[in-house]
Parts: sequence; structure tokens; C-alpha cells
Amino acid sequence: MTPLQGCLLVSALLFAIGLAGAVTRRNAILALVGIELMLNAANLNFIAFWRYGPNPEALSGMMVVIFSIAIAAAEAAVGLALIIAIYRHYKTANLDEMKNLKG
Amino acid sequence: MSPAFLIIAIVTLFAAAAAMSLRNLVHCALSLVVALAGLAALYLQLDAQFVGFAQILVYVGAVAILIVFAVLLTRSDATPNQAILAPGWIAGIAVSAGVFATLGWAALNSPGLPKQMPPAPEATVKNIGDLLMTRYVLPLEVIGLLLTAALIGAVIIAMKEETPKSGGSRRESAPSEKLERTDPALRDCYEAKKGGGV
Amino acid sequence: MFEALDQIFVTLKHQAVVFFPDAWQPLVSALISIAFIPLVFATLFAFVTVFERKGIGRIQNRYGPNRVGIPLTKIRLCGFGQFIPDGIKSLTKEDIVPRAADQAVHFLAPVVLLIPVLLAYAVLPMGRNMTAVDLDAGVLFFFAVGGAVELSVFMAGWSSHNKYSLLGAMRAIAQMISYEIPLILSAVTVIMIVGSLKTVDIVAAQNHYSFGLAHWFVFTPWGLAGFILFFIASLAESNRSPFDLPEAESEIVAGYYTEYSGFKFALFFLGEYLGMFAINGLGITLFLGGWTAPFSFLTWVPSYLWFFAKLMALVFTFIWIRATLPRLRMDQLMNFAWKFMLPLSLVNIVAAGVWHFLGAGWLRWVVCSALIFGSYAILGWGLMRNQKLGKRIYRFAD
Amino acid sequence: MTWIAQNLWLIPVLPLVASGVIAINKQPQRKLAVALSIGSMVLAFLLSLCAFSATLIHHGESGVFREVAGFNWLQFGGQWLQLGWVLDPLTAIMLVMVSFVSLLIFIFSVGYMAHDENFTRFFCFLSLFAAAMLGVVIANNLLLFFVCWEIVGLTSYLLIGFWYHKPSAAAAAKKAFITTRIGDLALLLGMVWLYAKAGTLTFYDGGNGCLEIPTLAKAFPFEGFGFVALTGIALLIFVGAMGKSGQVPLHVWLPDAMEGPTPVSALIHAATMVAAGVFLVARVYPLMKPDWSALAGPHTIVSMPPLDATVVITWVGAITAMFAASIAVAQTDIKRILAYSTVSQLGYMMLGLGVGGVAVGMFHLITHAFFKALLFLGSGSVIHGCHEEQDVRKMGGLKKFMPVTFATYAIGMLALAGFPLFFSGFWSKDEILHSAHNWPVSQIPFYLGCAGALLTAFYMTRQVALVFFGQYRSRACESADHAHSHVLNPPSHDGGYEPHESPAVMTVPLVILAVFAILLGFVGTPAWPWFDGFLKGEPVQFNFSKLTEGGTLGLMLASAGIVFTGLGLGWWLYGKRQRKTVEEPDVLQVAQPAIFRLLENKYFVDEFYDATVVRFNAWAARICNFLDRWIWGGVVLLVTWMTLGLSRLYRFTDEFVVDLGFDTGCETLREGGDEISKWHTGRVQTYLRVIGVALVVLVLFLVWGRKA
Repeated sequence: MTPLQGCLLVSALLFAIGLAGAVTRRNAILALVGIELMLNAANLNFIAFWRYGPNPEALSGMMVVIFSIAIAAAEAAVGLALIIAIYRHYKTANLDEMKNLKG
Repeated sequence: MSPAFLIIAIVTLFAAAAAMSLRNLVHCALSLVVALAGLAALYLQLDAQFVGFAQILVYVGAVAILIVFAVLLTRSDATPNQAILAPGWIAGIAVSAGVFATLGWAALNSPGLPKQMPPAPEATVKNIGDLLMTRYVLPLEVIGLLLTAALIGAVIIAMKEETPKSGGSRRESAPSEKLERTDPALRDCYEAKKGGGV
Repeated sequence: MFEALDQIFVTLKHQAVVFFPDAWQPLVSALISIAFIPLVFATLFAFVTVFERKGIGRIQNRYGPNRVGIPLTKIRLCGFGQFIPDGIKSLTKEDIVPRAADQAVHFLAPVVLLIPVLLAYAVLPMGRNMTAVDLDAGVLFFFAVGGAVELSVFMAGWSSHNKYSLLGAMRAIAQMISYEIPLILSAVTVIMIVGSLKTVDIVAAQNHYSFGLAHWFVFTPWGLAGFILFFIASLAESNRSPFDLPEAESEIVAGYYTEYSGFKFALFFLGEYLGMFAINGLGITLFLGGWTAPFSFLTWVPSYLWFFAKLMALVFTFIWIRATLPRLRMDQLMNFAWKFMLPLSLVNIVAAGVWHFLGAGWLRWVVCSALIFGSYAILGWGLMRNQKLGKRIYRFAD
Repeated sequence: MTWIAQNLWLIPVLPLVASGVIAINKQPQRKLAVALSIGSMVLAFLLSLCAFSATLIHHGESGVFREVAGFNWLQFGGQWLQLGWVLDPLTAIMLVMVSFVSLLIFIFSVGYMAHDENFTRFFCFLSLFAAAMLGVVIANNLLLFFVCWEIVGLTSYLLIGFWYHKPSAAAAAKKAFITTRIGDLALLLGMVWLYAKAGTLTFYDGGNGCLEIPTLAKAFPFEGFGFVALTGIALLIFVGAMGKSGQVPLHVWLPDAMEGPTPVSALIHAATMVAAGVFLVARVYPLMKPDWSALAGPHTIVSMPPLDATVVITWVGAITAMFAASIAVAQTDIKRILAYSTVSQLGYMMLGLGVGGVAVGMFHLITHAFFKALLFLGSGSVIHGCHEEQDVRKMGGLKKFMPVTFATYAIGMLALAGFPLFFSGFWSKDEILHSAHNWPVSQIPFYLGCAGALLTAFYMTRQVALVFFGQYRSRACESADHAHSHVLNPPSHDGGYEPHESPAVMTVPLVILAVFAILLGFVGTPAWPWFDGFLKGEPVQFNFSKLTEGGTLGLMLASAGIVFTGLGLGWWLYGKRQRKTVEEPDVLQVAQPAIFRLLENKYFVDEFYDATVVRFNAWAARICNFLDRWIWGGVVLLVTWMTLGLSRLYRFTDEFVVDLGFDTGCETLREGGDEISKWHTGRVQTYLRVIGVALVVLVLFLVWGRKA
């Protein structure tokens, strides 16, 4: 198993953990945390491919990670703001109670 | 596969698992911090110094705080005594397991992955800055716009509808209320950090 | 001879390192230089505590501690031995943990506070060739590890399940995060001008003289404004007065370490002071020319002496301010951060850019000063006009 | 080209701007209104003096001094319609007259309208009128002339109906408007015809103008009876002039127009607007009396020149002069008397134009403008003094109450009557009679003129005797009980309702006008016919012998005799033994009841019109109403019904054919949507799971795709 594959495995496991958390936990905040974890797994992938890739001088993977960190920041801010607004409205932060939006 | 890498990876994964599985949300947030710090360490391992520090600055310094605040604001920092898992969680576990299986399988049997580590590239802050200002300048501007929009949007969403209570109750009030007043401030700060850091 | 004096610690380290096999040498040198940091600064901390008490006593026209000298002797040292009984006391006191507290987090909090603070010293150049680790993204590293402090504060405040602790923690976090922006933005100006995040480069960029005066950044308009902003923000970052709301004794018992006692409390205390030193060290590095001498004819004085002299000067200013200014109110604090310091620091960045692109000449001085002072005047006028920082209104319980 | 000719347009534009500004200002700003209108008039007057002096300077060098300026206004077809203005002696003299009289009357109105609450509106209208009138004067284009002419008509309408709360005023305004419309229609037709023939409406355009020989010769070739069209056009234009200056049979509106405020009567219906018709004839005189030989060209000999429009003009003028003068004898309303005298004087002007040419008519126009304005203002002063009393029978003995008014009024009256040698009226009228006497066609107009002169002298004497001599017959005039007269006249402080002299702002214009009424005559004596020469552009020199030669002297003596007869008769009948009461019948009524009644009722012209024109008009209106209501209305109703039926049909098909299909379709769609929406649980995590599954499937698919 090469180091690259190690990185990929780690990121895959991280992704799976994040997905599991986001899917199973009731609390909306934890769903958000899971999404953050998935994002970070993706970042790890980028870094790994940049490092072991054919031409690391382009720094492309790094750039993508930097931008994705920025986007994750915005995403977390807005997501948590949404959660707080929802909490104000429904007096709960549990995802399985927020199901008014259905057919 | 250096031992350092192994240790860091294991710590990270365990922290992540804890973050997803602990009952108390604050513990979850703290272990998330550990996981993110571990990821930063992994980046350093992979010679991505700037990204590592940015990761710490952003995630540990801001996102974690943000999450913690959200936990407190939604009054869910006490250990819950009812179920913490949503109905149908088994399906979720199964799905995520399937995802991990497919991803891992793909990672393991995809041919043509470089075998050994190339020499460490020249990834100084100067290069990164040059690239950001030359080749990636458009994405940079877009990101700036996005962050501004997110900042304003977050403030608008989390703004209190009813006017805050006046009088003495405003000075020494329940933490949540004080936090709600300072809450948009956190997002602000966090956005400006990005601006300053990059 | 002076060079030898200047480089004495470096040479000593080399002498020590050569005894080890080559494979270990880098590790050992790093270990040595890291091991020295806590040593030096812990003693500095011990000294400064007494210094602060005596200084404040002096300013408040009373005696500070003036009895304890070297134990078991008659030597008083005007009370500068005071820290020894203090230390003994705090190490031997009982360590109380509330039953309701969250044990693990309550225990981890001081550790989490202390580790990043010590890490931050790694990039501070305390003298010529006296930087523990010269990271490529040094300043970023400093701020990154600085971010962890807030986390420890939260852990302390939340884990002890005391409303005063929580209040203090929240105040502290809000305040730190709010003031971290002017801090970083004012540092960004220097980074822009120097074009590097390496602390060593930043110091080197200020290490030349014209007309015998050093080219410290504080001697330029944007540098002066940046330094003032940085200084105020660092006051707030290290929770010193007038920004000491987190541990406002008169309002919330002792803030987030209400429930701490004994050794953990001592750790918190240490962490606070070390953080103060570290952030002042960064300020010195960025604006006050690090270890360089102010005048060219004083360059023979060893560099580390300069660094510590500047550090002590800043620390004394902190003490002075603490003994002088009253405490702010929370909304005043926030308004000041978001409506005054943030815009000013942004304008300051613009000013630095103007400075850079106008090139040498008298014009850039005029333009920069006009920019900064104009915005300062406009901001101050506007804020004062609608009473954002207006005089205190007394509210009564209702 | 002189500066003034370049900027002649300023003269009308100034009052126009003034009226506009006044119109957009608030009602109570009287000072501003007065300042604006009078200031603009003063400026206009000064400019007019500049223009006049310019013409004076160039007078006597190489024919008539004439300068034109113009600009392209709008383009239709291939050619531009050009508007412009002309500066020549005619324009100049009219400019000076109009602006000067207007100025004086403005000043007079400040005093006269002082109590009216619509003061500013009045001045707005006055300024607008002045602007339009000056525009008429300077117009070098029949179109521009017509436009200004119509604005003049409009302002006349507005000002006659200024006190529109009086039904009589409203009716009079309407009457004036409609009656003049008839003439304007004829003028418009003539204009169009002229344009069709000549291809231009510009008067003078350096040989291309429609009044200049080359164009006329081209447009109306002498062979092929072009002169018929020419005479027709001239007659149409003359009908327009008749309408404006109240010639028989279109004179009916002018006496009623006296319902308006007295300054309006003086300015519009005595001095300027009614003279506009005369001015029009004078302006287009080359059309009225073409130079046939010049038209015919050098090599055709005009053996016997065809009759032209001047014949008609002469007859109409003569009849009007006699006719109106005879009516004026029997009127009792001080302003109506003056109105009829105005009509007859206008008749004289027309007569003069017809028989003697431009100079004769214009000279009488100018002089008449001054002394008739004077008379009207004097009557206004009298009315003002007697608290809105207009019936001469209720006045009397005013000369001791208002001496200035009496003196000036007497001067005006003598000038109008044509008292020999010292008054302008004498010279102008005498010139007219003289040229009428020499008219080749017929002698009757001359005799009509003489009769008119006699009557003029007679009724003016009657009026003055009734108004100013004897004793005041209406003590404490209870008859001044009109709704507005109380508002307008609070009891004057000098004891009860005594008549009182008017303020200086009213008397000073009277004096000035009186001076001019005397002096103006001497610029047109036979001995020194400067006016004639000025208009013709010939140098004149003083030659006393002209007075005696060619029967001039005899004619002067004759007319003087006529005047004295009239004066004496009037004094013998009315002045010597004054009437005692208001109700006492008139002397003539006692003598000749039938004739007096005829005259009193103005020859029943109005009744005649009512019986014929008005009735026909009403009948035609009824026909139109019937057509509109039943024929066209029926057609529209039919169409409506058809549309309704059609829409009913559509509605039916919509409801029972189209909607049915759609309803079923929508129903099925909705049920399908219900089915599908069961997948839409509203739980985020379910969606996330599905996404995860999709990811797995995607990866597997990619792998297999790679394998395959």
C-alpha cells in the first residue's frame, strides 16, 4: 500500500464517518459537523493528490484546498445561522422534527 | 507510510468518530477540533505548511467556536436524555458503509497511482500569493464576494426579529441572549480572518 | 568582542550540540532552544508579577510587596522575592473541582491554554540568529496557535458549570474574536510591505539605518497607525484592562476561572502572562524592529537585550494603562472594535498600499497621513455624533 | 441689416414671457404681475422706438425701407414653411402705436382694476394680448399673422368674458368669438388658396414674397384671367378683416363686447385689435389693389384694368360708417355709444383704404387709436367715478365733479367729431373724404361719409351734453346694487355716493393721450403729408400752397361746416335744455318715435340674425343630434350586440368543450403529483442517504464502464 493510497483510505474513512454522522444524528448541528468532516476529507484528497501528483509545482491542489476552506467557512456561518433561526422558530434543533417541507 | 503519519491518522479518525458519536454536543465539538487539528498535522506531513496553518486558523480558531456557540444558542449543550439517533439510522450506517467500501475499493484497485513520493515542491507563501494574484485572481475575487454575501446573509438570518429587551436585563443577562447579540460578530470576525490570512 | 557577546547563546548551543551524533543534532538543537523558552519566560513571568504589583502600588500611592527577599537571609531585594512564596502557595493549595463540573474538560482547559501560548514563542526572533523555528508562514503560525486560546477559554468556562464562568468565557471569546480582526489586519500591512510571513525577514527589513535612525515600521504613518491599532487589540487579546471584562471582579466573580484553584489557577495565570509577552513580542517584531537597535550608534548593544528592553517597556505600558483606565462596557467594547478599529485598520491597509506604490519621496508621507488622519477624524466625528461611544448611562433594576 | 430688424422678435416675446410668468404665479401677487407686465411693455415700447427711429433714419432713400428676417419652421413635402418678421414703415408706426397705447392702458388698468380679485389674471391676459398684437404687427408671413391673429381673438374672448359670472358677459364673449370665427374661416380659406397659387405665404422675401410683383406675375398671369383668383383671394382675406374690425354685417359682436372691463374695451375693441383688420388690409394691399400693368409685364397693354377688391372695401366701409353712426345716435349706454362710433370709424378707415390707399386709412387708424382710447378711458373714468353706472341718462353735470376727465374727454370728443384745424381727427377724416371725393367709380361713398361725419359730431355732442352738463341725476345711486359693485366700491369717504375724480394713475394716461390726440394730426396735413410720404418711402417737403390747390380748401370748408352743423344740432337738442329726470323720454323719441325705435334697436340686426342664422344653426344641430343618436348610435349598438353574442358563444365553448379536457388532464396530473410527493418526506437525512446511494451507484457505474 503506497502512501498515496494510505491518504486516500484515510480520507475515505473520514468521509464515511462524516456521512454516517450527518445521516444518523438527530441534532442539526451535528449534521453540519458531519458535512464539515466530509469537506475536510475531500481537502485531504486534494492535498494528497497535489503532493504525489505528476507536477506539484502548479500548486493547483493547494489552491483548491484554500478556496474550499474559504467556502467551508461561509457554509458553516450560513448553516449555523440557519439552524439558529430555525431553532428560534420551532424551539428545537432536531432534524427529524423539521419536516414541514414535504408533499 | 511513516509511523508519524499512522499515528496522526489514527488520532484523527478516532477523534472524528468520537465527534460523530458522543452524546454531549460540546464534547462532540471539542473532539471535532481534535480531528481538524489532526488533519492540519496531516497537511504539514504532506509539506503543505500554509494550508495546515490556515486550517488551524480557520477551523480551530473560528469554525469550532462557531459550532460551540451554535450549540449553546440552541440550548443543546446539556447531555440529552432521549435518543440521539434519528429514526432509520441503521439505513444511514449501511449507506455510509457502502460509500466507504466503494471509495476504499476504488482507491485500492485503481491502477496508475504514483508509487513513491516525489521531492517536496517549492510551496512558499510567496508562490501561493503570486498564484493567487495572477492565475487564480478571478476565483479569489469570487471568494471575496461569496464571503461578503455569506456574512451579510448570516447576519440577516440570525438577526432577532423582536426588538431586544431594554433596561438592566440587557447588561447582566442570560448568556444566550448576550451571545445572540455578539453572534453576528463572530461570523464577521471569521470572514475577516480569511481575508487577512490569505 | 561585541559580536561574541551578541552571539554568545548561539555559540553555547553549538558547543552543546556537537557532543551528540550527527543524526540527532537538529533534533537536539531544536529541543534545546525550545527548552529555553519556558525557562526564560517563566522567570520573566515571576518577575513581572511582582513588578506589576509594585508598579500599581506606586501609581496608586501605596506600598507594593516590599518584604520578601531571598528566603532565610536578610536580603530584601525590595520585595522582589515575593514570587517565591506566591508560587509555593499556589502549588500547595488544594485543587477543588466542582461536583457538577465536566471533569475531563475542566482538567484539559489550562493545558490547552498553555500549549499554544508556548508554541507561539517558537517563531519570535529574540535576537540575531535566535529564532527557535524559522517557519515560512511564521506570522500565520502565530495567529493560528493564538486561535486555540479561545477554545481553552470556552472549555474552562463551560466545563465548570457556573454561570459566571460561562458569562466570562463568552465575554472573553466575543472580545478576543472581535479584536483579533484589527490585530491581524494591522499585521497584514507589515506583511504586505515586507512581502513575507517570515518573522526573520520582517526584522531584517527593518534592520537598516538612515541618518542614524532605524527604519522601524513604526516610524511611517501607516506603521504608526498600525502599531497603535495592534497595541490596543493586543490589550484586548490578553484580557488586560481596560478590556478585562472576562474577569471583571465587580461583575462576574472571576470570569472563566472562577472555579479554578491552586495549580490550575497558576497555570491560567501563567498562560495569561505568557500570552501577553508573546503578543508584545510579535508587536515588537512587526513594528518596533525586533531585536534591532533604534540608533545606529547603539548597534553594539547585544540584540537580545534590545528585544527584552522593548518587551519590558511594552509590559510596563500595559501595567500603566491597567492602573489608569476604567473598564469598558460590553456594548462599548463591541462598538469600538467593529465600528472604529476595523474600518481604521482597513483604511490602514489601503494607506500601506499607497505608500508602497507611490515610491520614495515626500508625496507618500503626505498622502498616507492625510488618508489615515482623515478617516480617523471622520470616523471619530460620526461615532461621537450619534453617541455610540457616548458617556455611560446609568440604568436601574426594573 | 440693422440690429433692431434682427431682434424685432424680442418685442412680442417680452410680453409673452411676462404673461407666462404671471400665469404660473399665485393669485395674490399683484405687485409682481403689475411690475412684469408694465415693465415688459416699457421695454417693448423702447424697442419699438428703436425700430421706428431705424425706419426714420433710412426714410427717404431709394423707396420704401424694408428689412425682413426669418427662419424655417416646419417642412412638409419638399419645401420649408418659413416664419419671419418684417420691419418697414407700416410695421414701425403700428409698433409704436400699439405698444404706446397698450402701455398707457396698462397703467390705467392698475387703477381701474384695483378692487378686482382676479387682478393678476387680468394682467396675464392683457400681456398675452399685447404679445399677440405685436406679433400680428411684425409678422412677415400670413401664417404667423394668422396664428397671432387667432391668439388675439382668444384673448379678446377671455377678456370680454372676464367677469364671466355675469351671464351677459359670457354671452357677449361667446358671440364675439363665434362671429369673428366666420371671418377667420374666410381668411383661412384665402390663405390656403393663396398658398396653392403662389406657393408661399411670406409677404416680402426679396422678390419671392407673395406680395411682390415677380411672384404675383408668376402666380396670377394677366392672361388666363389670373386676376379673378387674385380678386377672390383678396375678397376672402377682406372678409377676415371684416370679422375682426366689425364691418357690416359682422359688426354685431363689437357693441356687446363692451361687457368687458373698460380698459379692455379701450385697448382691444377701440385702439388695437379691431384695427388689426384694417392693418391686415393695409398689409396685403398689393393683393387688394394690384398694380395691373406691372403684373401684365411690359409688352401687354392693360387697356381697362379689371375691378379689384378695393371697390368692395369702399362700399362696405362707407355703409358701415353711416350705418353705425346712425345707430350710435339712439344709444343710452355710454360705452355702447363709443362702440358704435368705433364701428363707424372703422368703416371710415376701410373707406379710406378703399379709395385713398394705405396711407389714408392708416393715418385715420393711428389718430383714431389715440382719441378713441382716450374716449374709452375717459368713459371708464366716468364709470369708475359713478360707481359702475353706465347709463348716460343717470349721469350729468359731472364736469364739476371730475374736471380732468371732462377736459380730456372733451378733447377726445372734438377730435372724434373732427373739429377743424386743431384736432387730429379733422385731418385724417378730411383726407379720407378728399380721396373719396376723387374716387373715379362712384360718388355715393363720399356722401355716405359726409352723413356719417355729421352724425358723429351730433351723437358725440349728445353724449357729452348728457354726461357732463346739467346736474347729476342719480343721487346716491341705489342702482349701483350689482353683486360686484358693492365689492368693488366701498362707500367713498367723501360723503355718500358722490361721483369722484379718479386717481392720478388713471388721469395721467388720459392727459397724455389727449396731448397726442391733438398733436398727431399735424403729421398728415395736406400741406405737409409726412405720414403719406413716410409710408410710401418718398421724401416730403413743406408746401403751404397744397392747402389751397385742387379743391382741398373747399372740401375742408365743407367738412368743417358739416362738423359745426352736427355740433350745433347736438347742443341745441341736448345741451341747451337739459333733461330733468332719468325716466324722461329722449328728444328724438318725442319727435320721431318710429325711427328712434329702429335706431335704438340697432335696425333689429340681432333679431334678424336670431331669426335666420341662429335658428338655422339650431335646426342643423338638431339634425346632427338626430343622426348621431339614432343612425350612428344604432350602428354602434348593433355592433355591440354582435360582439356580445359572439363572446357568449366563445364562453360556451370554453366552459363546456375546452375546460372539460383541461380539467381532466389537471386532475390526473394532480393525482400523479400526490403519488410522487409521498417520496418527499421532508427529512433532510433521507435525502442525504439517497445521495449516498447515488454516489455508490455512480462509482460502481464508472468502474464497470472502465472495465467494459
